[in-house]
Amino acid sequence: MSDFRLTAESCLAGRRVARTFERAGKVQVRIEERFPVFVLEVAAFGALQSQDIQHFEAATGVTPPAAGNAVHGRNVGVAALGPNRWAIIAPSELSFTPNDNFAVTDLGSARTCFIISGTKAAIVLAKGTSIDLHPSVFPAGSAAATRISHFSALIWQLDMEDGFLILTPRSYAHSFYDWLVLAASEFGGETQAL
Amino acid sequence: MLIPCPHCGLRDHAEFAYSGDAGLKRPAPDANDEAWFDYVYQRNNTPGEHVELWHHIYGCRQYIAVTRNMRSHDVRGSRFAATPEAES
Amino acid sequence: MLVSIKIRNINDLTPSFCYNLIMGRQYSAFRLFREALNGQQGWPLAWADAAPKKSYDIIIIGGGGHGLATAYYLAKLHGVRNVAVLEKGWIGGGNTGRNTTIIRSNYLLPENALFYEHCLKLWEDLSLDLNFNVMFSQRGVLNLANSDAQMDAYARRGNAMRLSGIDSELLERDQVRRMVPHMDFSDRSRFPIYGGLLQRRGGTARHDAVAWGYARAASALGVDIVQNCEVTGFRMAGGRVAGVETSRGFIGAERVGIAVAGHTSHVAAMAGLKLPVESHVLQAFVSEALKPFLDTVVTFGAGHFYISQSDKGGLVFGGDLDFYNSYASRGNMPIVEDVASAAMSLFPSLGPLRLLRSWGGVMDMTMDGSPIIGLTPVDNFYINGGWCYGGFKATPGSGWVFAHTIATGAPHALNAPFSLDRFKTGRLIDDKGAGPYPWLH
Amino acid sequence: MNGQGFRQADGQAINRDKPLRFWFDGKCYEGFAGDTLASALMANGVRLLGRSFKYHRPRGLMTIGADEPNALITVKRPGFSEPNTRATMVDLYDGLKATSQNAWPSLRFDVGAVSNAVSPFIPAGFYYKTFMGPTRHAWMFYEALIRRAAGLGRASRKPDASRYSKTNAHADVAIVGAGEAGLNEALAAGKTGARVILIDEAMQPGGWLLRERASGAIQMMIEALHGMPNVTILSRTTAFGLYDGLQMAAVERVQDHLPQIDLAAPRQRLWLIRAKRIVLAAGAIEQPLLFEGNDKPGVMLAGAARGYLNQHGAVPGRCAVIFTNNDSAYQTAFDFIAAGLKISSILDTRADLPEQLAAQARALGVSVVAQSAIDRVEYSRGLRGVHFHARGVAGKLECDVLAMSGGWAPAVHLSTHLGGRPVFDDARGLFLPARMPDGITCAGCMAGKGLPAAEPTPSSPSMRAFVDFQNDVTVKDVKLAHREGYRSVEHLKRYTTLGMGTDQGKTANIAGLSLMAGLTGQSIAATGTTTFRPPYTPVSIGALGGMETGEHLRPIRRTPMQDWHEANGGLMAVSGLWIRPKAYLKPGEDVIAAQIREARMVRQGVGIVDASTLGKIEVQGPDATEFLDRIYCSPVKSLKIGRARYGVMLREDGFVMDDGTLARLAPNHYYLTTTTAQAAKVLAHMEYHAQVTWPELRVSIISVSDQFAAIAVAGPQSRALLAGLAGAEAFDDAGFPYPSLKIITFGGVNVRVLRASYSGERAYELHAPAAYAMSLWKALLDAGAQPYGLEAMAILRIEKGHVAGAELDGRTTPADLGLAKLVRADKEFIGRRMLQRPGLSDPSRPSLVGLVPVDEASRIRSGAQITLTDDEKQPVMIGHVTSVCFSSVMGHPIALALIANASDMHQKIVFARYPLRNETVAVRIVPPVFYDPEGARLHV
Repeated sequence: MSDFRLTAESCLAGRRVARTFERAGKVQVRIEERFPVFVLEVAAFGALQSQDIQHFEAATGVTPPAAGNAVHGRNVGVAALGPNRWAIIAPSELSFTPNDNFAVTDLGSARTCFIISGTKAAIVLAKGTSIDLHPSVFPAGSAAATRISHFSALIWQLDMEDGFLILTPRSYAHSFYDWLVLAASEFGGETQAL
Repeated sequence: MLIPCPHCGLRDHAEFAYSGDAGLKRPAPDANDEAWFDYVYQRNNTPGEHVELWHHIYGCRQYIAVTRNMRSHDVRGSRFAATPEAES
Repeated sequence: MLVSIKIRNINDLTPSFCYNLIMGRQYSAFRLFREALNGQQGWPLAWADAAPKKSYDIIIIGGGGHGLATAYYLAKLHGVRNVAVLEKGWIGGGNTGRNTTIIRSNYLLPENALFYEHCLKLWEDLSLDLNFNVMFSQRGVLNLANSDAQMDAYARRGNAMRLSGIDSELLERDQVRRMVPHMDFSDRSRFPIYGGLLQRRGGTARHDAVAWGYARAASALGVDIVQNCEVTGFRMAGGRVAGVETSRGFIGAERVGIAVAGHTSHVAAMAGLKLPVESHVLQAFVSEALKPFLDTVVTFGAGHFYISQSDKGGLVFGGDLDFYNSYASRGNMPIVEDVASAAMSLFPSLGPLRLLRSWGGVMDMTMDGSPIIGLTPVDNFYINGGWCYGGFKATPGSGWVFAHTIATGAPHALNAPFSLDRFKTGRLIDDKGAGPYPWLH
Repeated sequence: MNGQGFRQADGQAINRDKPLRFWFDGKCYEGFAGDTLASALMANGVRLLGRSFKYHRPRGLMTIGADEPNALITVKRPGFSEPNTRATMVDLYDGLKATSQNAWPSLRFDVGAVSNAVSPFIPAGFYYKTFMGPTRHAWMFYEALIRRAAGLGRASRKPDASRYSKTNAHADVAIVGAGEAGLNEALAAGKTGARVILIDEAMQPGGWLLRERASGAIQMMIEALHGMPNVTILSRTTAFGLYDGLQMAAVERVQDHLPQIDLAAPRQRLWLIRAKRIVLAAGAIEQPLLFEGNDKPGVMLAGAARGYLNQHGAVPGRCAVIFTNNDSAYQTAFDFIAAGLKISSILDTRADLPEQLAAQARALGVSVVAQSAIDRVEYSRGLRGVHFHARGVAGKLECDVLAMSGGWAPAVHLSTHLGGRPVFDDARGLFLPARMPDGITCAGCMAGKGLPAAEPTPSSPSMRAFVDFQNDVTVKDVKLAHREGYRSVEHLKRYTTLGMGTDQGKTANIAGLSLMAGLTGQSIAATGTTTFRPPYTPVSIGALGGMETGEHLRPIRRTPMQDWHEANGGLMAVSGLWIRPKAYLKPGEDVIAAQIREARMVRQGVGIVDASTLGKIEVQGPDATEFLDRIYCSPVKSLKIGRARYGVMLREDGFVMDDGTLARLAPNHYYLTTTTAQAAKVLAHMEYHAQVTWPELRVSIISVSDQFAAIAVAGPQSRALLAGLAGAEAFDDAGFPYPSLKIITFGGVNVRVLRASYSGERAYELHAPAAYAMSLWKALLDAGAQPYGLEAMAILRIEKGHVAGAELDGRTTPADLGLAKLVRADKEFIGRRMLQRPGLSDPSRPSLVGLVPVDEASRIRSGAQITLTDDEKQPVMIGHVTSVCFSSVMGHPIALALIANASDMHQKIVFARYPLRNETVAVRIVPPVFYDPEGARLHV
């Protein structure tokens, strides 16, 4: 039995090079991939009872956010995906034990996590998504599972200014990245190596 | 066209996969042939209001029962398909 | 050479032909020339706009191509002249006047292939038969294949067609390229063109002319064409239809046939029938007129898209259904955008060209994607509908078999498989294999 | 270069400090910034701008806006050319090159004009009456000739170099038209702090206000709007369509006015605007009058004439005749005089003249003639004069421009896009906007405000008067349509092509239907209009397609090993959204040789294949077992924890939907695979029944297709290979029997190992977290494994008679595929009832068999049809070939086929017919499992 260790690799491996494409000397969009990220999808089989909420808080440190919202805990973020369904996003492993009322599914490899920021970040996303990203409608802490061009994505307006976290299915992430770069090219942008 | 998703709010219909008549009730296994034929194949399809399923595949992945007028496309209301009408 | 009066055989001496000849109504270049000398003053009505009589032997509901063709063949082939076609608006105003005019018989399943081939043969003689130029242009219909699997599927279809005596050719990539060079054969193409299935005898026709030509020929044979006459109900007696209630009063009938595709469900519902049909909207588009550069009908396998160029120069194209039940003859933007994306991807030179007009047609989508032509539980009530988005190409054959069915009270071998009860028996005609999800066909 | 002989001091819109050079038909001219191509050509005295569609009649400017029917030109750019462009809508830029259309050899001398001479012979619809004989194919001959005359502009065949973009926008109020009404609406809404989008098609807001002699007021309005951060003004943007849910589509011409187009930025941008409230303030369109020669260059709309003068200082003519049926045209006379130009006379069709205006005109020395009509115009290389008659008088008036006004029609187009019909207002004789959904209102002219009453169209104007200028439809054509019974407005339109030009009849429809109303004796209200369809004005296909073209038409899905496949000889092929390796070619190897080598490698040793494209779903919950038992027609409840099983599911209509492997991880936790093609459908199917059919079942369904990459390790040496990586005991058959699932640690990572086999050999599918999959793939290669591709995979499964996409075509039942034994009669499942229909249980249905060629050297092709005989006359089709390969173990081609009455056909010889290549191959019908029917190899 040979002794080896498997190593994790981003689906953008080889593509995650730092590139800057200026327009009129401006760089107005910044595209970064966060890798690795730890993602759990938690689904409750029914409406949450108090002990379920306690179970949830014990695991994540936050109370499950309501529809349309996402919340931050210490080193964890939780976004509402659907009725009784949440995405738990964390930089490092986090355990949420399934029980009779919770299904827990590891999607850490299934999702690619982007941070899109810069003064034109919302404009770039608006090329693909029909939801209203205006701060008055989609303030920091808002999260929406939606569509960007042909891609399904979770968009989370971060507390940081003009910053969005986006989760998109891994097998599509390559194409999504190409789409983002094309969409950003008229404003000037940069992609961040990690 | 905008579909009011009970979970996600008003969303463009391009986020959904249309999934047909929401009024269908799967007959009991021993129901007669007519009942089964009616369930699988026959549709009222009368102009006017139609209660229909929209699967929010780009959003919460719920099947939404939407009341929409087939002539004007006006949407009057919606509920989760999983929720019995009474509760909505 | 321009004179279009030509008798190839005795069958060409159709009643309508003789009538037109005797009445001096025959259309011809010669007549056109003669009329030019008196300012085109001498042309009679193309068809008489009749007021409804008290009753008819046969009433056809729906003055589209299918209904008018049915009336024409009833009069011409079955000698039934006491026929009325009831149209709620103006003839040819439904899907006959809102389609992309594509005509083909390149179907996989034998039931479809044989029926549509019969239609295609009728198309080939239609202008002469009706003495009205429907401009049936056999410019060829080319289905592009974008994968090995699709090439195999087309091969299966093409072989089945050829063995049924229908023309079909399987083209390799370079043959397609020679035929339509300005498609995207570059490596930036998302779905490379592997080849295609070509039916040379397929093509397009002038949609309005089909309704007008049948109306004129039927009218000449004594058929009453009643416009602005909406059917509001059926008067039933002893499980039979006694006649129809209309916006212009009650009209009695021995037999009634409906050809109201797009609205079949609710017309049939008036007679107490529930059908395996949903109404969906299909959009179509035409560009500004351009000097012709595309002389073939092309369909794109990946991303549903089809395109041809009319004799006026407009690019006529379309794509998928809007994917929701609708009786509104208009669609929404997502399909417009998707069709334009496909157009640009297949023909990268189309970018600067402009879309002139878009419109939507209401389609009867059936549960297996094939039409319903035949008998109903009501024994003197016949149905012709469920054409999905392929009704235009069927117009002559549809009228032909429907006339036979109504006149003889039994379906012709060609439309027997398209019976309403096939859904009960499970003998479906599902060319696409999509199952009972009408919007997927 | 010519001087601008027809430029006046007036014209607030142009900037004389910025002269611009441009070319029309190769000739160089000068204009100014702020000009449109139309105004610049007018300033240069160019009157002949185009040729009409049918008769190739010389045509000049008719209008000053988007309604222009005549002045269609082609704009030439380095990357592309833009045919059928309205000169009135082209902002002038330095170096602009434009050419005229539909004329040969030249605009002035156009051979096509001969059709004008033969016009009596080619009335409306002439082509329906001839070109039918002598043979059934005659039309193809005539059509070839007719198509030479078809079309207006010429399309470039070169790929469009420019870029397009799309943006979604949201507003509280979206306003169409930045004329006086639109600006006021914007100001009012803007003050409330609402998010406002104001859309206008011109180069700057203002609308007709810009065309008044004094228009200082609007500058303040516009500055006020610019001061509001909540107000967005989109100029050079045309709102072209209204859609459901208060959505508006508009196209912005981002760079079309720039001398150089920056290819890194969009040339045009599609705006998809969703608003809480939409205000239509698109203004009104002036209508022409009907008289002989009303289409000649120099005859134009009165509003346009003064518009060019006031806005651009461009002079339509030095001496004008005004011809009108309403008050609005008098202002044209006053503006001409104020600009020092001559008005030879005002011809008013009305009996009662407007006293004030008439007096004002006479005071300026202009004669005003009541109840007058124009008989014809004198034209030779320019307008010379008009012949008119009036009560008692008749005569000729010299002029070089005829400014006409047939009244103003609200631009109701957008109001009809949601299905409404324009409403005819008898009192004022005009169509007002249709009733619209809540949230959409009209303002200004569109609300019927400020429109002059106009006299109705005369019942019998000159037969030669043009109704539709672009398509050359005359009064005579309308009468012919009536005579032949084409009397509904839609028949009129379709028979004569009235209103079907690129202008969609903005200056033609109303006259046309008024004439028809006159002929039928019906009221105009009863006659009605044709429906206006989107777009309001033509929109480039590029803008509608946006960025999602070429390689972006659809996403490419990639497995973690994709880069490796591409870098290591993988011959890649499109398969749905994926691009997968058919085979890995070694130097000098073709794809056939490679796939046979790869298949033999698996049969004899071991190979690995990237199976990551398989759909993967996790089903969890207290009712997971019950739910899956109803979804699969094959047994589920008896599946033990840790075991796996081949499963089949049906659609509710009884036909096979998909097949795959089902594994039970824990009492309430299942992991299942679907075929690549059906993955999305199966997920939606299961969600449907979980949410809609049995909402009471407590179950969660989540796709993990992207979470797990799958690597199949197949072949007799697969166990040895894997044991070397993860330890022998983990793969001990006792603890890891076929078929089952076991979680085994590879290099520190838990991998779901599925002992299942598609190849018939001992095999293990490693389902590893996608992030680690490439690393695992490399480890397997390091351990000596070699990859195989789709083609080898196909060989292996065909040899075993396993079904795939070609057999699962949505028309087959389990029995058809030899899977009847899997269908459990003792339980309820989706599709059970419909499966019992006679059509699905008919023994004569085509079912799965194997085929071998009688002559082993001959080739069977996929897609071949099976016939009983090789008789050319009456081929009886009994089925078709679904899958074919060259068998690596048998050394000759084998195939799977679906054949009717297969049970009676065993060992019979039939024919695989491929008429597309004139091939007929004699084949023998054999069982569909060619290799190891007893399945011993699974355990070797």
